[in-house]
Amino acid sequence: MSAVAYTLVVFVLLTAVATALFRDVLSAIVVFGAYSLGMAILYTFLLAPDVAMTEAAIGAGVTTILLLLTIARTSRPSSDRIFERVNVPALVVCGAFLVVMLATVLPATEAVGDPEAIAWANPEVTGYYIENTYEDTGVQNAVTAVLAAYRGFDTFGEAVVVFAAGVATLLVLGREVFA
Amino acid sequence: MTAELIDDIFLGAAALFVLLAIAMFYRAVAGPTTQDRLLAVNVLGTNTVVILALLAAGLDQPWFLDVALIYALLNFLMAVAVSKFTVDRGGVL
Amino acid sequence: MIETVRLWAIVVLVAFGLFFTFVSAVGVIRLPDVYARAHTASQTDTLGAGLALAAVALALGWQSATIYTVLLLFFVFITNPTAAHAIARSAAESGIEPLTSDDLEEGERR
Amino acid sequence: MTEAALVPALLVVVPILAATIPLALGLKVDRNGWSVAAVVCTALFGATIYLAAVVYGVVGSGGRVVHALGGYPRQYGIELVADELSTLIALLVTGVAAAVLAYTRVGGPRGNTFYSGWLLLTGGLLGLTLTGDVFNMFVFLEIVGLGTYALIASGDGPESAVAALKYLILGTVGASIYLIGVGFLFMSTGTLNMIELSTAVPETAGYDHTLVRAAFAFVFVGFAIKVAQWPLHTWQPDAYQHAPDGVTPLIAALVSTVSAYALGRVLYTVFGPEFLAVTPYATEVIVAVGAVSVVAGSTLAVVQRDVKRMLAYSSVSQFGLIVAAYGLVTETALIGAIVHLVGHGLMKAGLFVAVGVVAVGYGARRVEEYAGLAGERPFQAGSIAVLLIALVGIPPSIGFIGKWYIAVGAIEAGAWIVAGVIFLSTMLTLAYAARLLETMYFTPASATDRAHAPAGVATDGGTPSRVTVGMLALVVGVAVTAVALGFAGGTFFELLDPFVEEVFADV
Amino acid sequence: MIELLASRYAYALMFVLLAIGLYMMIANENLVKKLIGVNLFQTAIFLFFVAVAYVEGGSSPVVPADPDPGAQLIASPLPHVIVLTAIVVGVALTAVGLALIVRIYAEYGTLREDTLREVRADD
Amino acid sequence: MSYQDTYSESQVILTAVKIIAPFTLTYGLFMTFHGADTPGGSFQGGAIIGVTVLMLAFAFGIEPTREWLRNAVLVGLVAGGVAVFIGVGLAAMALGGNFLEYDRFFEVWGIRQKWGMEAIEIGGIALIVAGVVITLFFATAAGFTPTRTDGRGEDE
Repeated sequence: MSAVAYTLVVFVLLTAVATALFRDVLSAIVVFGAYSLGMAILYTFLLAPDVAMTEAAIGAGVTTILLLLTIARTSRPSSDRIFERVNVPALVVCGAFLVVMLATVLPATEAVGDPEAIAWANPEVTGYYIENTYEDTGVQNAVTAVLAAYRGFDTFGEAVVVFAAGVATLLVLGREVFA
Repeated sequence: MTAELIDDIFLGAAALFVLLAIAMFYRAVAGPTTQDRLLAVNVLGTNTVVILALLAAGLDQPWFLDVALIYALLNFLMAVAVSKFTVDRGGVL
Repeated sequence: MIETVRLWAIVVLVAFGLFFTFVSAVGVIRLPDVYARAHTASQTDTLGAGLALAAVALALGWQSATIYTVLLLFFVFITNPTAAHAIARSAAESGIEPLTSDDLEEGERR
Repeated sequence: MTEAALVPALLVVVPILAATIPLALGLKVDRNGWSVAAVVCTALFGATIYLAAVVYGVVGSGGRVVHALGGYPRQYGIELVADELSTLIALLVTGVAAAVLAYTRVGGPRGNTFYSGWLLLTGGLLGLTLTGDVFNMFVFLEIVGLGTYALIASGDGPESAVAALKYLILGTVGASIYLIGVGFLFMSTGTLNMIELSTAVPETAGYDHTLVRAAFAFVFVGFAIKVAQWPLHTWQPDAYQHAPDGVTPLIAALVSTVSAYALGRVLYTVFGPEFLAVTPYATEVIVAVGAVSVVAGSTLAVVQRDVKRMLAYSSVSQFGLIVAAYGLVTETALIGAIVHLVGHGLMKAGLFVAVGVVAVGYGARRVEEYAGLAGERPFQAGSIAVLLIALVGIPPSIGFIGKWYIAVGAIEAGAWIVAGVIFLSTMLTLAYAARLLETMYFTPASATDRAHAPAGVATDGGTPSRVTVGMLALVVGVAVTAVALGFAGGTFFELLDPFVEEVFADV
Repeated sequence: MIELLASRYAYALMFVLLAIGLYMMIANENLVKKLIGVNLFQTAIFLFFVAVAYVEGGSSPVVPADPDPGAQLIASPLPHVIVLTAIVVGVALTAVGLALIVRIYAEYGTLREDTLREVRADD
Repeated sequence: MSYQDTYSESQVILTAVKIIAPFTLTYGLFMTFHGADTPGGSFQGGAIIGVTVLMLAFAFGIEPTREWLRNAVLVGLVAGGVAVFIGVGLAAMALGGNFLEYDRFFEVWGIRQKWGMEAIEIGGIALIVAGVVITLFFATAAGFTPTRTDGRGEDE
């Protein structure tokens, strides 16, 4: 059961490190695609198919294409070195952050998948959604119900963010029309 | 009994597929040309489809196949995009 | 009885799927140049994926999920070779020479 | 269900709906954006005044106005809350957004998409002000961010794009760090509503729970980036300097202000004064970050030559003062922080508009180029002088009231360092203000070589060549308001008192 | 320690990814890679929320029309909604950032931050 | 566009896209309309619909696709989506409820809550997302033309 999770963790870690270290941007983008794949499997394994679908549509479709388009519009640095030189001060800073977090916050978290975890078992909120989704809204997918009904305003914000991204891109690139 | 056994088989197979993915990822890191990396990631995409399908069977969640379907449909986009930009820009990318 | 047959069929299909994917992994890692790797990627891997997906279809039985697996198989069969073609074409465009037997005589130049 | 309860939702939704109009009309009519934005912003300002009348008890009995979105109770849904604090900020937002349009009609960028962005930013700021849910706050933080990046980059200089990207990366990281804090809060309590959290944090998790403390740390760091606290302030000078002149007043007056408001909201409504009091080093860290920002910001402002950049560093120091006041955890200091928040927003809006006006009419951007301004443009110079003096904190002005309350709060809390820092910052503010004043009034124009060509500020090719009456009226109006509000110290205290009382009720 | 990591693998992975994203933003000079770092940083947070929602042996949050849905072991839908919204926000920011990068390149002809600094110093 | 985008894709890719694109579009629509009872929803559906257009743009060339898609269509998609979303919310307010309170539709018009949700999902988010994904693609593909004369960005 958890063998899948552990191997996935290793895979995601490797892809992330490779993304960080590639000097060549195109290679980094390609490897970042692999990272997105690993992430999507991990989301799926953690029982979040909606999230995994979004990651799939975004990671395989939108983000990668936009990244590729960007470097097609700009340039690709020609360089002999494949990997970045490791920046020691930055590494020390990030390593210190990591160690502090692992030492202090990690033991305070609940085990992954613990049915007693507060966020999951909270009868006030999560339990309410699971109990009453179908009754209140008539849809079976609780995610859709929470998305569109209970927290519809978040979704409104999400729609506005997307709209704002369109407007912002036009403003940044100095255009007045959408296409 | 057999149902659980089948689930375990599928989950175990999924883990092995992830291991193979890790092995293939070597090519994505080492591959001398960008096309090698692209190829490795493309194979990983196919692998992902399989892993997702195995997870769907192993965890009895048929919804997971939807995710796999998205990957099956969109996986070749990256390769096509790179190919397109390479040809358009005369091998610059 | 029928359950046992199904179980063994699943095991065999998964095992073959794993085996072919393993072969393709070996190919991707060991073969000398991008064209050869594209070759193994588009064929062996598709076969391995097909077998594993068949096992999934068998396990899920005749639900709507099986239609999904068949669709998956169909799309993988279309997109995988296309992607391999696109990659090979891109490689040819950017001037990567295919490895020939002459090169091999000069030694391992992967 | 009273009519007033509908106003908060309308305040957020209407500008965003209106943001589509310039685009849709743009298919048929050119240059409609300004009219749409002007009508909408004025209407919003009117609606906010009505809301304020209800909240502060001018109409009816007063008290908070709550809009439960979707009709769901706050445990499951999202609420928009207009209480004494958020209404004040909403007034500032709508007022400044409407007023600065007087400048952009002739002076600023004029494209339709620009005004779409303007309205989106206004809607986002109002949403950030009114929301009562920590995750919803993240969403609006990002809407505000996107609007800001877009407006900064709408300048036609290449530097504006670099400044916008710098802000984008830092701002996104800030918001993401805030989101991690929200995640920890959710993990330890299982809820996202602010009022629910304020009871769940002590009851479900406990103040000494590691996750709650980590959440506090992440939220604070996230907002420290958004509010531009030293050493995470580096985006702010670039962004303010390189944004178009019509945009700088808006973002300088509102974006960091509303983020600072949001920090105060999370600190005092979600965590509460008690948490700050019992957690070791919490107040010390907040005060230290604020105090260092005050000193660093003022010092850097003194050495700047570009007026916009100087004022940007001045913002760093003023926000440092506000953050330090948050860390004092006394009622007076909190009121001082809020008053200074509003006052600073107002003064900076006026100053940046004035800088834009000077750039248009006088062609001056650097301190030494302001020489002789007082002789040639007495109204502009006079307004700038009044606003600078208000910024220093000389009575009677709104700048004085804020600093006064903070100082009193510092003495109440026995934080003599903060009192000293306030004094020091006043001196440093005086230093850079005096430099500009001296140049304007006592250096003759011929003493320096000044480029007389007005600087281009419009993105769409048209360089504004004249200073309109509207621009001047705006600058003078803001200056007069800043002084007039200086007599309203007691009013502010009364208006904010119910909120502060409630926050400090448990202590 | 090993046990802690094993039972909290998702959170541990999140912290590592956060550190990697942070490293990319600090250490990489290339603007596109900085943006990828921002993306990585955000996905780490998404992973955190998804792991909070996860319940071992449960099913995905599709609640069948069941008389007693509360009795089932179902992953919490609320964090999923949060992640969905946050992913969209992240994509929007990435897109705007890329547009900015395209423009910066058009203006300055470089994507490296060090070169950019030099070019701007010359101007 | 700074380069001539007249090159058409190779036959293999063209054919594959011709086969896949209808499926992608259908699947995107399916997901958009079917989000209520299975995972997936309008955002994913809208993104997939948008990506379909990108796929076509790759196969048939970016410039022809841009000409085929008129500006008014995209503006209509995006602005219309926002307007539908807010319109549904405001309609609930007009009926005496709160913003997005679907119960009002049920009480006044007898429309089940589910349809209110479907309206904002399908009419709102899916349209916005599809429109914006396409916009982002074409805007980035078109790039930026510096207005300054000394811009060094003449790539190609």
